[in-house]
Amino acid sequence: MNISDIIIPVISLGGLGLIFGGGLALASQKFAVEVDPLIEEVENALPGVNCGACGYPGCSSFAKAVVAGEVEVDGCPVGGQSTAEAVASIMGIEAKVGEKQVAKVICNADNKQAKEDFDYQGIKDCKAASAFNGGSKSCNFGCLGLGTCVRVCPVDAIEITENMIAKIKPDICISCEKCVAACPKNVIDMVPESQEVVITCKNEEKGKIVRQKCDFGCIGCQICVKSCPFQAIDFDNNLAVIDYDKCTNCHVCVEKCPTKAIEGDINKRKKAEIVQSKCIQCTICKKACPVDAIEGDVKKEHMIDPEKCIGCSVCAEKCPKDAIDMK
Amino acid sequence: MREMIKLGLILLLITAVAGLVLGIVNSMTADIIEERLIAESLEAMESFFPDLDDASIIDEAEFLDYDRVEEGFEVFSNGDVIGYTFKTNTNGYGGTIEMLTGINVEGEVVGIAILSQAETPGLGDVIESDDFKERFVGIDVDGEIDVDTISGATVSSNAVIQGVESAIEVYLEVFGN
Amino acid sequence: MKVFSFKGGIHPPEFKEYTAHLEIEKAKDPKVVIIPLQQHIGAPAEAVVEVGDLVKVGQMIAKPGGFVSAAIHASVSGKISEIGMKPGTNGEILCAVIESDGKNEVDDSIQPRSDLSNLSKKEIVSEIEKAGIVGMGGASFPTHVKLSPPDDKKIDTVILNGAECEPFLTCDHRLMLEKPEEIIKGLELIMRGVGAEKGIIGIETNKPDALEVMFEKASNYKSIEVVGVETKYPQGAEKQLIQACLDRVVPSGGLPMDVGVVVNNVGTSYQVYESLSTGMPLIERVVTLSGSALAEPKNMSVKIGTSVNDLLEQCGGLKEEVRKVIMGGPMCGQAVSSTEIPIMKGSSGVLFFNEEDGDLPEASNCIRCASCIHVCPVYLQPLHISAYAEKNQFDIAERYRPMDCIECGSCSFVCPAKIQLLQGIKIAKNEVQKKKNK
Amino acid sequence: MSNRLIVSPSPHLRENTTTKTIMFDVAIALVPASIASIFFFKTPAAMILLISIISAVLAEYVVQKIRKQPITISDGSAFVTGQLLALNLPASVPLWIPVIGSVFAIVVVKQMFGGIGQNFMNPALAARIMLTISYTDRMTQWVEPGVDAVSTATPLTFASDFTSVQSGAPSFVDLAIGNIGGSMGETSAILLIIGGIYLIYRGVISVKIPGLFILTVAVATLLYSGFDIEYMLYHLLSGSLMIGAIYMATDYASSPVTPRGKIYFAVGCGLLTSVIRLFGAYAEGVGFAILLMNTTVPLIDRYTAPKVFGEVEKQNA
Amino acid sequence: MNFATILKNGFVKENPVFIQFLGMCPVLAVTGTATNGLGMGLATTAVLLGSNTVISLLKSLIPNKIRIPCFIVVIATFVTMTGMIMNAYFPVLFDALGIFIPLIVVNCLILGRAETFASKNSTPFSIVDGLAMGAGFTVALVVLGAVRELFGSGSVFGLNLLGDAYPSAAIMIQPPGAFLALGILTAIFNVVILKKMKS
Amino acid sequence: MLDISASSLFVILVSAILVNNFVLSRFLGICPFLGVSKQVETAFGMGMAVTFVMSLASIITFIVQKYILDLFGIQYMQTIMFILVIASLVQLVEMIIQKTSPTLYQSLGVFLPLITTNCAVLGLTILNIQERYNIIETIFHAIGAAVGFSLAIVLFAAIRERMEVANVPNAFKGFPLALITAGLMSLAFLGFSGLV
Ligand SMILES: Cc1cc2nc3c(=O)[nH]c(=O)nc-3n(C[C@H](O)[C@H](O)[C@H](O)COP(=O)(O)O)c2cc1C
Ligand SMILES: Cc1cc2nc3c(=O)[nH]c(=O)nc-3n(C[C@H](O)[C@H](O)[C@H](O)COP(=O)(O)O)c2cc1C
Ligand SMILES: Cc1cc2nc3c(=O)[nH]c(=O)nc-3n(C[C@H](O)[C@H](O)[C@H](O)COP(=O)(O)O)c2cc1C
Ligand SMILES: Cc1cc2nc3c(=O)[nH]c(=O)nc-3n(C[C@H](O)[C@H](O)[C@H](O)CO)c2cc1C
Ligand code: SF4
Ligand code: SF4
Ligand code: SF4
Ligand code: SF4
Ligand code: FES
Repeated sequence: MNISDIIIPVISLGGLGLIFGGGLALASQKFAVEVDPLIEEVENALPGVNCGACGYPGCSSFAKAVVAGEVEVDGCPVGGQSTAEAVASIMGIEAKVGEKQVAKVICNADNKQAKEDFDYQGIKDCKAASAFNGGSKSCNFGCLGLGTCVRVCPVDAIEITENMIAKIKPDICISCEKCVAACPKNVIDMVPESQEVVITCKNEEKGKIVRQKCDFGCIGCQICVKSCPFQAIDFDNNLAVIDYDKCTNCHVCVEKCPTKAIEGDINKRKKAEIVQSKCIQCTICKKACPVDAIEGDVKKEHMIDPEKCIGCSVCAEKCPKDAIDMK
Repeated sequence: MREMIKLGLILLLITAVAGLVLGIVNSMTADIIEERLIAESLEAMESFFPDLDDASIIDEAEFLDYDRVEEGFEVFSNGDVIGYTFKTNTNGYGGTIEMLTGINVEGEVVGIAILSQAETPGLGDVIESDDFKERFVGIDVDGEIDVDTISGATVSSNAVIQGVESAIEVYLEVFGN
Repeated sequence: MKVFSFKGGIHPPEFKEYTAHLEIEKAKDPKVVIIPLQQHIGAPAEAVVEVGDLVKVGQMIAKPGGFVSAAIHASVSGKISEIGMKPGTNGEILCAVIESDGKNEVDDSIQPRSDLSNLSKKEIVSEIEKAGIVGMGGASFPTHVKLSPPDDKKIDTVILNGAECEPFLTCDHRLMLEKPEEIIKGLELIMRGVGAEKGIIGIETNKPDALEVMFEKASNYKSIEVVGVETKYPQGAEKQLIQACLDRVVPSGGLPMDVGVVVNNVGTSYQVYESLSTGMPLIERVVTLSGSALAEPKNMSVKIGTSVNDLLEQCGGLKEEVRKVIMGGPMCGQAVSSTEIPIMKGSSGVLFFNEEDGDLPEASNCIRCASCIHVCPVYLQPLHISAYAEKNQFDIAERYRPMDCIECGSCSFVCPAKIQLLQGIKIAKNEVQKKKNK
Repeated sequence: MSNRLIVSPSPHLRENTTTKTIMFDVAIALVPASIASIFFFKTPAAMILLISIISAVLAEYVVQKIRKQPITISDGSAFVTGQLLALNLPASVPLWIPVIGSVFAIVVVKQMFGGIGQNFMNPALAARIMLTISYTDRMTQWVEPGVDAVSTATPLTFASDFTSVQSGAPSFVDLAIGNIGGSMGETSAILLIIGGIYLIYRGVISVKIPGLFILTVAVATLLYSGFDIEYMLYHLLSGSLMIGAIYMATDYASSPVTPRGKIYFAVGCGLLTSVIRLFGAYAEGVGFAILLMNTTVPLIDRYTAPKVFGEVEKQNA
Repeated sequence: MNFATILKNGFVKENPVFIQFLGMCPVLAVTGTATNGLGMGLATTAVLLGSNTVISLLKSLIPNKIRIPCFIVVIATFVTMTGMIMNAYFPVLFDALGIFIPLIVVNCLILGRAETFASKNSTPFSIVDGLAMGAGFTVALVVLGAVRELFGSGSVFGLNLLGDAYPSAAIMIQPPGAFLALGILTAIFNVVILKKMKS
Repeated sequence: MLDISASSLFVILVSAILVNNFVLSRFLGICPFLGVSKQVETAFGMGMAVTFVMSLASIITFIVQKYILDLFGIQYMQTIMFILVIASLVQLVEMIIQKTSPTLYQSLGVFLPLITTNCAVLGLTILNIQERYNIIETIFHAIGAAVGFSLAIVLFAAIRERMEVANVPNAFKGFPLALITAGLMSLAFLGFSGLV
């Protein structure tokens, strides 16, 4: 092995390295440009490969776009999950506090239940159709089922049923609210994911008129308002509205509503059950139960009558020993 | 400033190590590569230099200015130089045609060999036929090259002719006396 | 005679033969009229009467609700029985319902004027305003507003629009044949009202009789000229008419007044003369009733507020099942969901279509035949606007300038893939406007 | 059915022309040339036409079934594609060639891009080129009309690499009526032109694209040959210039929609055809020229948008 | 983080070819035959392995500011080494891959892994990651090469599978075929594998 | 010593733009071709930046080759030297542009980092040497390659824009269809083969 065979590459490459290392460092001081520190931070979290796979010309352009809100934090395919998380935390987009809100169509009346005024022929799009008398449905507050929301949903969470009504799958929805903005009938609301009981009508007309137009409409009878044990239902503009903070998903209103305007599956109603081993027989739950479903006295075994229990969880929340399970 | 020097030095260190490693690997593989380059062409060369028993690579620096010539070999028989062989790359119809042209010490083309080509099967690949290759045998380096192209494969034929031309050119430039 | 025209456009079948030969008939007096309080572009009028009030013919029942607005008058005498939401052309609209007492008593304020020649420029415009006149060519823009351009816009020409390029409609045609004198006098008044020295009446060449009559009558007026314009849709659209008659191009986003022109419908002109000479405001208009499902197509002079059902009866009812009812012409008119709706100031026609005519073919993929580009009279590329609108990409749609569309519908008409291009464009327009308003 | 009224946006009238009538017209226009090809090349030509059309239509049906999209084979566009592809093949090809070609045209070039009108490239042509490159030998064996399986050169070979027509070239009469070697449909210039006139008369195509395309080639070959009229005519009448210019460059989906764009497109096709014919490796340049121009169509469309009514005036004001 | 997820990422979830679309040039250019695809895949894997290892070892030494030049030097060194070794011992492959061997340097996959993985994780993990990603890349190349070779020449790894009667679709081994084959394979990958993963 | 004819330069140019188009037949620079081609405007910016970098890099690497690699006989260090030179150079230029001309930076500078790690540039410089081009030929080759790249990416971007509204099968949305589009473009570009 010839010694110069080794020396030459070492010197020439090393020299080049020295020059470039120093040169770049010098240049970076000399030509320093003020950059939004946030952009810089995002850029540092990116792979820095400048491959362009994100569709932007290089990592710094992508960083700029992220900061400007033009692109989602997970837009870098090279970085994958970990980068997306890092960028998200820089951007302060952490999981929104509180429960996940999912989009929900506040209308359950498909073309079987809701009367149609005319046959609409035109672009199959809710925006387009709503320009004609607000859409072919007699009821001017309902879902038209032509799928404008479907087309804006980035994750295909929305489906139009056979009978022309939009249904949103809560497990797929990512809470982007694009559909809420796009729906020309304003019939999509954001609802807590665990909410089981939802009044699915937005019609503000008088009950008599609603009755003519739709089988599932809220006719303003206010039975639900009166029956709700938790005063969770307000009545305004001829329309009942649930306050989701107060609602305990007890399904009482669902049973009472004469028109099926309130959605909720009574079979899914939870039941309270006392774990006897934990129970200290304090009667707190008995006092809390709004429907007197709990029997028991101090130092006597407490029992919940499953027939009476409406699954509101009030007892479970009150129980000091966590002895009540909701099943 | 301190920072700058530090960065420069680190890069220097890394590049120097890289250089070192590469230098070592190179010196380990260079000979093998050269040997196999010769070996690869040796068999093909035998088709027109039947007497050859050894060959060596001609220093590339000699014909750096000749675009199409890839490599040159001196061909020996019993220790005597009996001729030269040049490997050329020319553009055919479907891609590069890599070929060898053998020229003996008398300045006469003794034969060609096609090493690789990507011409259209059935059309351009007739350049591999013996009939076509034999058209080049005996061409004098000082004379004109007058070889008929194959109809339907003009592009391919011309590429081969160009290869021979380039070989002759280098031969004349470098060894022509 | 030289025939004038514009670039683009289409030749839809005319269907005018149903009614072109029929004299204007006076419709029976309605028992009840439903008068919408907004029959024009701009602010709704504000009611000045209450339920239970007795009104007389020509009495103002609603006053203009703003600068761009027009007064509304009672078309029959009787009692206001209701003021509330009633079905209109597009959804429900605030209406005053008058139960006629059958007497047709005329309001005291209505006084004929024998001499119109001494009316000043200002007076003409204010009289038009008082009469509640709006454009009767379809768009219902308050005429007095149109006749009051800002001071820096000098109007030199008034064009009367006698093109009547919409298929089926013949009300303007009949009016020109039956009331040529009045139309021309109305034009004179309008010219005086805006201070224009020239008047042009543009008539499509498919109405040679009207051209002839108008030509003859106009020969007495040296500032008024009658020109034939090519039979082509949308010849009657004002920008195209101006280009055809004067070779002036209204700038994109501009108004006729930007090139010193005012365009009025011949019916509007007739109404101007009528109202100014008799004092009677706009309470009646000529309506063409036609279409494949109608037993006896007719041209009728109809009181504003008469319901379509009333007229249907007077035309012998339906001869086939009706599947579509259109207020206006088949190109620009609006399909309505019920016949319980009133005739308005801008209603030039009511068409009744049977299944075959009413049912439109399904749309399929655009095949890029470029017909829509070829026919668009304002040189848009409807295929792109509509495609992007359908994909909710309004920013890109905007690049193709939907706001310049005059909504003539030529593109939808020719499209071999039967795409509802104009509807797509309207959606785009809406969204673009929404964005601008933000 | 219901007594509800129909409410639809204006306008409420529609022209009678539909996608189907347009495609039908194209198919009719191609009938003379198709018959001629059967006349000259006998049964094999008929088989190729049949197989090509059937497999194109079938491919469209299958794709739409799989995609659960409405079946639109009745609009006739797949039929036209199959027909044009067949006319672009030599009569000697084995029958699996049109099958592969049709499937490629419909599935890869057309349906993957969303079906009719949304493909940016001409399906039949792309398939033809794909076949030429894949199966060069089979795709370049032109048979002499009437005689079975005697391969011959296309007439273009007598002109493409030279600056004058070479001896041995077929006569102009043969060129015009189609008594020459070549692919099935490119033989008879006259019948193709007759079909073209029919299409222009029916308003399916305008003379703009074919006219300018052919004119450009004429000018280019005239200049190249030093104003040799015979040479120019030879270029116009032989090869696939006529079928390309009249039926393939005019394909709606893959040509510009703007009036100005059509001009650039046609001239571009003409120039590229001339360049490839005169300087390129291929004797025939029409197919490549059209495909190449197809790739430029979206860009052309973008930059040749017509000036909107009243636009200029506004800027001046 | 465990080895299994790293492996799964490399093969499927973050497959460099079908999901991340990285290093597309060699993917398209050298997959005319399955053999070439395999060769390229292995060469890339070797470099990836080397660079991941070295970089994870040096990660605390390299200052952030000049990390990219440093990574490049490391990668380039491995590339050059690989090239020399191939030239010496696998000359046929070396010739077939040609210019795409030095171009491994600029394969975003390698720099990408260096930056997103090796510079942040321990050496053993980085080695596995390099192997997994390299394997994902190699498998993709081999599949693409096999498909192209099969349809384009009737053989796979030079083994004639379809018989002499098969009319080779030469287009498949030409540039258009590379794009088309990769496009269709990616679509299939999307449909089949991703659907499976979801369920 | 430089023997250059106008026609040979023309041949180099045409060959690099059309016949051996970098993207469509040589497969160089595919990543930015696929990545930065969603809009015509960005694609054009990318093309311009590539043109600039390619020309610059070709000249510099030519010098490096002649006066370092060839001189010392260390041709095997080509890859590492070239990539170092290109990377540093581009970064330097980017810094300078960003400081001196924000407008130029917006239209050109932002694309620069992307180009460093793109095979087209490194590939070009290696090809220049492989083809033994002299300095003038090198420059022409660089310009040709860059124009070819720009042409391909701009056409491609326009086609992709059009596909935005098309009813594309779900499985093919995005990259798969982009690849197929590129395939069809490359098919069309085969028409130029044998042109020079
Ligand atoms: C698909 C195809 C492949 C071809 N392949 C070759 C080829 O590999 N070599 C060649 O010289 N000509 C080839 N040609 C022929 C040339 O296009 C051209 O005909 C020829 O170069 C000039 O014809 P001539 O040789 O008869 O003068 C091919 C033609 C086609 C259509
Ligand atoms: C919002 C709006 C404002 C208008 N302003 C004026 C105006 O100031 N002066 C005028 O002469 N016409 C004005 N016009 C009327 C138009 O010139 C035109 O006559 C009217 O829109 C009806 O035209 P069309 O039936 O062709 O659509 C206006 C119209 C609209 C819709
Ligand atoms: C497509 C289209 C067609 C029209 N056709 C006519 C027509 O035939 N006759 C007419 O008087 N107005 C027609 N108009 C309305 C005119 O543009 C213009 O608004 C009217 O002539 C103004 O007069 P007015 O305000 O008195 O109604 C049309 C408008 C459009 C957009
Ligand atoms: C005038 C005209 C020309 C056509 N030319 C072709 C053609 O060259 N190739 C083809 O596959 N289809 C052609 N078609 C049929 C059809 O439009 C074509 O498949 C579209 O590309 C489908 O989107 C043509 C249709 C028309 C109306
Ligand atoms: S929810 Fe709204 S957008 Fe969705 S289908 Fe119903 S009306 Fe249309
Ligand atoms: S559009 Fe957004 S909010 Fe609406 S359903 Fe889809 S993911 Fe949920
Ligand atoms: S785009 Fe508008 S103006 Fe043009 S033809 Fe269509 S409707 Fe008429
Ligand atoms: S007329 Fe219809 S099919 Fe033709 S280009 Fe326009 S939208 Fe497309
Ligand atoms: S691999 Fe070539 S540009 Fe990325």
